[in-house]
Amino acid sequence: MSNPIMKVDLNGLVLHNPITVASGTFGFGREYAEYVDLNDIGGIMVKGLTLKPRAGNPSPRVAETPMGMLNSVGLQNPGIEYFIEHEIPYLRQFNTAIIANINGTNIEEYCEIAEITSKADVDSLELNISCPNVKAGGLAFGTDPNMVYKVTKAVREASGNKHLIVKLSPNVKDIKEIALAAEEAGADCLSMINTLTGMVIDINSRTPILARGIGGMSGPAVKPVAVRMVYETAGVVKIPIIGMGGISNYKDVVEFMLAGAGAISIGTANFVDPRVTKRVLNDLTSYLKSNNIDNINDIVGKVIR
Amino acid sequence: MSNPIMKVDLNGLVLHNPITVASGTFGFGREYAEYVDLNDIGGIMVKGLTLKPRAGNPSPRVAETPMGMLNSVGLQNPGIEYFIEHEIPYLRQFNTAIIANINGTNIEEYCEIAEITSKADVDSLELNISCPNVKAGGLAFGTDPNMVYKVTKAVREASGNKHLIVKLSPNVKDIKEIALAAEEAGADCLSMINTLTGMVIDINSRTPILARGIGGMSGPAVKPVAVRMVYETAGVVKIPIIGMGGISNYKDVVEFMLAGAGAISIGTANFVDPRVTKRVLNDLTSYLKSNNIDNINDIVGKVIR
Amino acid sequence: MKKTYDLKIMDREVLSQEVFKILLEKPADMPEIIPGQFFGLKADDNGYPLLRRPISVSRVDANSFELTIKLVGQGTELIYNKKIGETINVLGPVGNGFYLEEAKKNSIIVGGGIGISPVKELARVLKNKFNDDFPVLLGFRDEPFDLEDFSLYSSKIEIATESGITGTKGYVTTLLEEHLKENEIDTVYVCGPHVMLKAVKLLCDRYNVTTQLLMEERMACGIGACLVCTCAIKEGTEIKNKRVCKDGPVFYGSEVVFDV
Amino acid sequence: MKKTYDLKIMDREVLSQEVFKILLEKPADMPEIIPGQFFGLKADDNGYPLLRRPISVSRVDANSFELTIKLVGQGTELIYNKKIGETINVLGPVGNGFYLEEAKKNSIIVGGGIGISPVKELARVLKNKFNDDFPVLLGFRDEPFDLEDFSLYSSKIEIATESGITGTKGYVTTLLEEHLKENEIDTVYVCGPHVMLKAVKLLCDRYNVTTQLLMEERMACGIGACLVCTCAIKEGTEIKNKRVCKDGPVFYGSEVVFDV
Ligand SMILES: Cc1cc2nc3c(=O)[nH]c(=O)nc-3n(C[C@H](O)[C@H](O)[C@H](O)COP(=O)(O)OP(=O)(O)OC[C@H]3O[C@@H](n4cnc5c(N)ncnc54)[C@H](O)[C@@H]3O)c2cc1C
Ligand SMILES: Cc1cc2nc3c(=O)[nH]c(=O)nc-3n(C[C@H](O)[C@H](O)[C@H](O)COP(=O)(O)OP(=O)(O)OC[C@H]3O[C@@H](n4cnc5c(N)ncnc54)[C@H](O)[C@@H]3O)c2cc1C
Ligand SMILES: Cc1cc2nc3c(=O)[nH]c(=O)nc-3n(C[C@H](O)[C@H](O)[C@H](O)COP(=O)(O)O)c2cc1C
Ligand SMILES: Cc1cc2nc3c(=O)[nH]c(=O)nc-3n(C[C@H](O)[C@H](O)[C@H](O)COP(=O)(O)O)c2cc1C
Ligand code: FES
Ligand code: FES
Repeated sequence: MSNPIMKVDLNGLVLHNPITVASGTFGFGREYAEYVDLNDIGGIMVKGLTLKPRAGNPSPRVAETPMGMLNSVGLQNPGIEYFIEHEIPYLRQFNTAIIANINGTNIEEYCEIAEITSKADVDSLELNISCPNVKAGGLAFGTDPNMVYKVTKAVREASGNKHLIVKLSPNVKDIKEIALAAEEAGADCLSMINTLTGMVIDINSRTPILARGIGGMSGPAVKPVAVRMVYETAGVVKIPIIGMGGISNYKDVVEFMLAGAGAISIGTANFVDPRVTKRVLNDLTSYLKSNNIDNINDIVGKVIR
Repeated sequence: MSNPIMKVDLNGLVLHNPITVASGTFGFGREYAEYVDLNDIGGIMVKGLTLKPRAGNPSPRVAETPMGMLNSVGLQNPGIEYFIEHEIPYLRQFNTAIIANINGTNIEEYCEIAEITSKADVDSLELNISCPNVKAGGLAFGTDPNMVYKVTKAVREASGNKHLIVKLSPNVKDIKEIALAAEEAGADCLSMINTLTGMVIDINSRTPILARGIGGMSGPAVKPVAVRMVYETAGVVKIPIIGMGGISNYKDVVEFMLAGAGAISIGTANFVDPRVTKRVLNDLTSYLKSNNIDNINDIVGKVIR
Repeated sequence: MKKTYDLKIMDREVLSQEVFKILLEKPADMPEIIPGQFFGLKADDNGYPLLRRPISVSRVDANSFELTIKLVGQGTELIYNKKIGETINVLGPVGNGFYLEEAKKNSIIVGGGIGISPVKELARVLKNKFNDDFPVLLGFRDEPFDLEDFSLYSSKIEIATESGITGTKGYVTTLLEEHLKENEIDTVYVCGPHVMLKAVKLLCDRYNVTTQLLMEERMACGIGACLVCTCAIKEGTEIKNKRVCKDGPVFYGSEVVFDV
Repeated sequence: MKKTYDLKIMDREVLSQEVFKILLEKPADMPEIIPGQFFGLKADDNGYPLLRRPISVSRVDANSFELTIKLVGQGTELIYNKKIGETINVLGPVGNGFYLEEAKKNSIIVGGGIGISPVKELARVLKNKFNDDFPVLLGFRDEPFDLEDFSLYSSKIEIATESGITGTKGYVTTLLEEHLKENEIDTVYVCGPHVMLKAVKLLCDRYNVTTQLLMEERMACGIGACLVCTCAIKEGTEIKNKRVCKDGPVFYGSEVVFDV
């Protein structure tokens, strides 16, 4: 059998394969480029960007949890100007989509960074309204449907006709109403899930392990929550979904795509195996071949209920 | 050093030690009585009860997840009358508090079962407004602060002056507002967390593993979410909290109590080690001794920020 | 008080690409093991994966017992990777096993796939009890396994394979129907895949023959407390959800409701 | 392309109740290992616990390298339980290691607790480079460990113990100050607990002596991508969060901001 078609079209954002890497887990690609050929990755969600450079939160910023981890990086990044000047040219050397994860502390800031970034040479904007690790903005925007609508609408307008992904938080009562709000406000695509908020306390020191106390949980532990949310969301929205949360092998990819994800993103698993993206791509291809599936898009949403 | 004081007083509900077992994971104690002396357990939250017997959901009702599991039992139980007649007398043989987990599909039903149960020989009612595995009631009540207030208030009135615990769902945007609603409505105590909703899809059959599709996640995977919620809640309410979610050893107990839990509950870990309650009690006692803590209550809420 | 055991792996044998056996030491204080009972195995010592794997007993000796395991996923693979001399934590024996108080000589044993393993121990026990060999009908998809050992407990083994590689081509039900036609049969004891259990039951119903079916369901506690492992069971006119781990895993075919 | 390696455990030695060493085969295609560099170890093969454990190299041989590990929690305990002949998956060598291009002979090596292990490899390399032994000051809480091996790489080892069980009672800083008072010192290379790093740095600042500190921080990726392992570093007038795994783990004492 010939190679299956891996190309996916996420409502205008075309990826040569459905495997992307999650924002904040892959930097700007430089470090992992020593371990994997970035040309093998469908798209790179770069580290969350802000208008000005940000130093992020104090250390420790990570705590391990059972089959997961908490992080409280707090959007440390060199700022949008630096990104445009130094990181885009680097990433453009590779055949991979550049997806700029953008952040703000209020609607004006979101719009400003959206406007700047939409004019830059990126393939898509990923509007992050779900970062649990910053005081202002972030999660506050992502957990209330009205706010989601407002900020998405504003950013939609500020970003011309650039492809716009809205990244959703799992720390909500009903993911469907959040997703619908983003869709109505003009999102081209959704990505989900960002991290679940959690805490680990060191019983010896009696302090939380994270300097900031609370952080965002990712990794295999959260996968069932993510799959459930993708499934629920795919049932109500018409725009495509990039699924993520705990993916570490091809079976997880198939699971998310069956649940309704048009593409997926790998985050924490990169830390465990820096070559996971390539391994997953190979295994996924073999899986499709041995199941006589000649187009990856044929499995999207095909869970049987 | 003499034995530390293990007795805890949860706003009227006195337990001879802070280790209880979580509703739905310990049946009515009969099966685990073959493995542990029920006298060693502070209190038993019995399987969720309803007015009439319930058959529960179709099988499969369990799916394993990374360091966790999903269940979709759906409140299978013999009904409140059977419980009062057959299970209370059995449990009363032991020196352990009987905590009746009560469920309904509407406020009237909740009140009716609360009224019946409050007149029975139980030590406390645990109002379950967070079961994700039933179509009507359950979770719907537990995720909206106004509904939480309403149902708690009504049940408070229906249950005389019986000790009343309200069990909270983690599937919410802000646990604090839910907890405050329960407190204002007259809860004597809170228990948290119930399960996080999740889904696992079998990629071979392309169907969810659970016959019902979505189920409730428990086990170590959810612990950081539970600790975070206990911590956040303890910061805003005055009533005590029974912490649970992934506890499987004495360190987990200390972590929850530092975060603010006045007692804890062990659920899923019973399945892994049927004697976990006794082991945890022993280890916890040793821990207190070797740290010269002579009263378990001295660690409650003592996380340092 | 009952407890779990850390048992030494005394022997280990690979039967095929998919199936292997381990022999575990049997501690003196372990209760008697009845055919059809099972154990909850911790696949690894480090706490992951979380839940125990239910595995039936396939042979009981004086100081040891055998488990026969099919490689399915990570749990069984981790057990496969254990070496002789290492230990494995088990809960059990649990469940009721086959009901043998009124067992009659004119009974038949049926097994399919990995389901041949619990009925091997049944064959052994019945042979001891009646001092005679019981007819054993075994169904496989392709290459049979463990026949050498099985033949110690019955000289009346008949084989059906779907591929036709050996024995009768087709299903065990074909073999079974011959017996049902020709002889007066008291009980048919069955373990195998869901479809086989159902087919055997329906066939035996037609001949008015009692069946005892070893049912499988996903489990958590394994001892009857959590209610995740239910099977729909007729009790009079009512249908109840019974626990496979505690009320089963063996049920009479007449009680089991297959299509819920 | 870089990759991770499954390396055979060639030897294993228990040094004390808390500390053990493993010797791993060094594959031919592994890049050179610099003292101060570290590896990310997968504690178990079954995928749990999730994250890699950062462990420094404590000695490099022709075809093998050594890691010295303190038992802290489940991860290090699982590594402890591995047997000779088993394999362990490692990422690395990663990090920068000590800056040795301009290393001067009049330098001192300081280690504390498990932090003696990375500086053992440093002592070995410096001895080779200068064909001379460097002064090595080691601090322990109580009973020292690994001194036999360490003494192969320096004949000038001085010991301080908090308990006074052996050597000077007290901290390494006391030993260090003697040297700083009496001799012109170029650089002090340090690895040890946070408080020791800080004390040594402050002391050396007073004598205007350069320090290179091997910093520890909790990690996830280990290669510079995730930004969880930061350390506050002065760059001119600015304070920046640098990555311990990629920009470190060795930093000059003059750059490190201890109280953030
Ligand atoms: C009463 C009983 C007796 C059994 N006896 C045997 C036996 O003797 N030999 C044998 O090889 N197998 C037996 N099984 C099936 C065996 O339990 C599963 O094949 C095994 O649990 C798969 O684990 P895994 O981690 O390899 O697979 P995975 O699919 O990775 O397991 C994921 C989860 O699903 C559960 N699971 C998957 N398949 C099954 C299944 N068929 N039944 C129950 N749970 C399942 C696992 O326990 C685990 O929790 C028995 C099952 C039951 C219920
Ligand atoms: C650059 C560097 C080099 C190191 N070199 C050595 C060495 O040569 N020998 C040695 O014994 N130890 C060394 N450590 C410390 C070692 O990484 C930890 O002791 C180990 O990770 C603890 O794992 P655990 O599972 O046993 O403990 P747990 O406390 O159960 O681990 C829980 C989590 O916290 C992390 N963690 C706990 N303590 C530390 C720590 N001190 N530093 C970083 N992460 C931690 C673990 O990696 C894990 O993710 C080094 C650490 C760093 C950062
Ligand atoms: C260290 C770390 C940093 C992250 N930073 C960001 C970020 O800057 N922006 C963002 O949208 N998500 C961020 N995330 C969330 C991930 O993009 C992803 O949504 C989440 O980790 C779930 O996927 P995973 O389980 O595969 O890691 C971060 C996650 C981790 C672990
Ligand atoms: C099999 C199973 C059944 C449960 N049934 C109930 C129930 O009837 N009522 C209830 O309030 N919670 C029920 N729960 C939730 C537990 O009481 C507990 O809140 C949850 O499992 C988290 O604790 P754990 O991680 O220690 O299991 C159930 C959990 C499991 C695993
Ligand atoms: S597995 Fe818990 S009742 Fe059967
Ligand atoms: S551990 Fe990821 S940047 Fe250092």
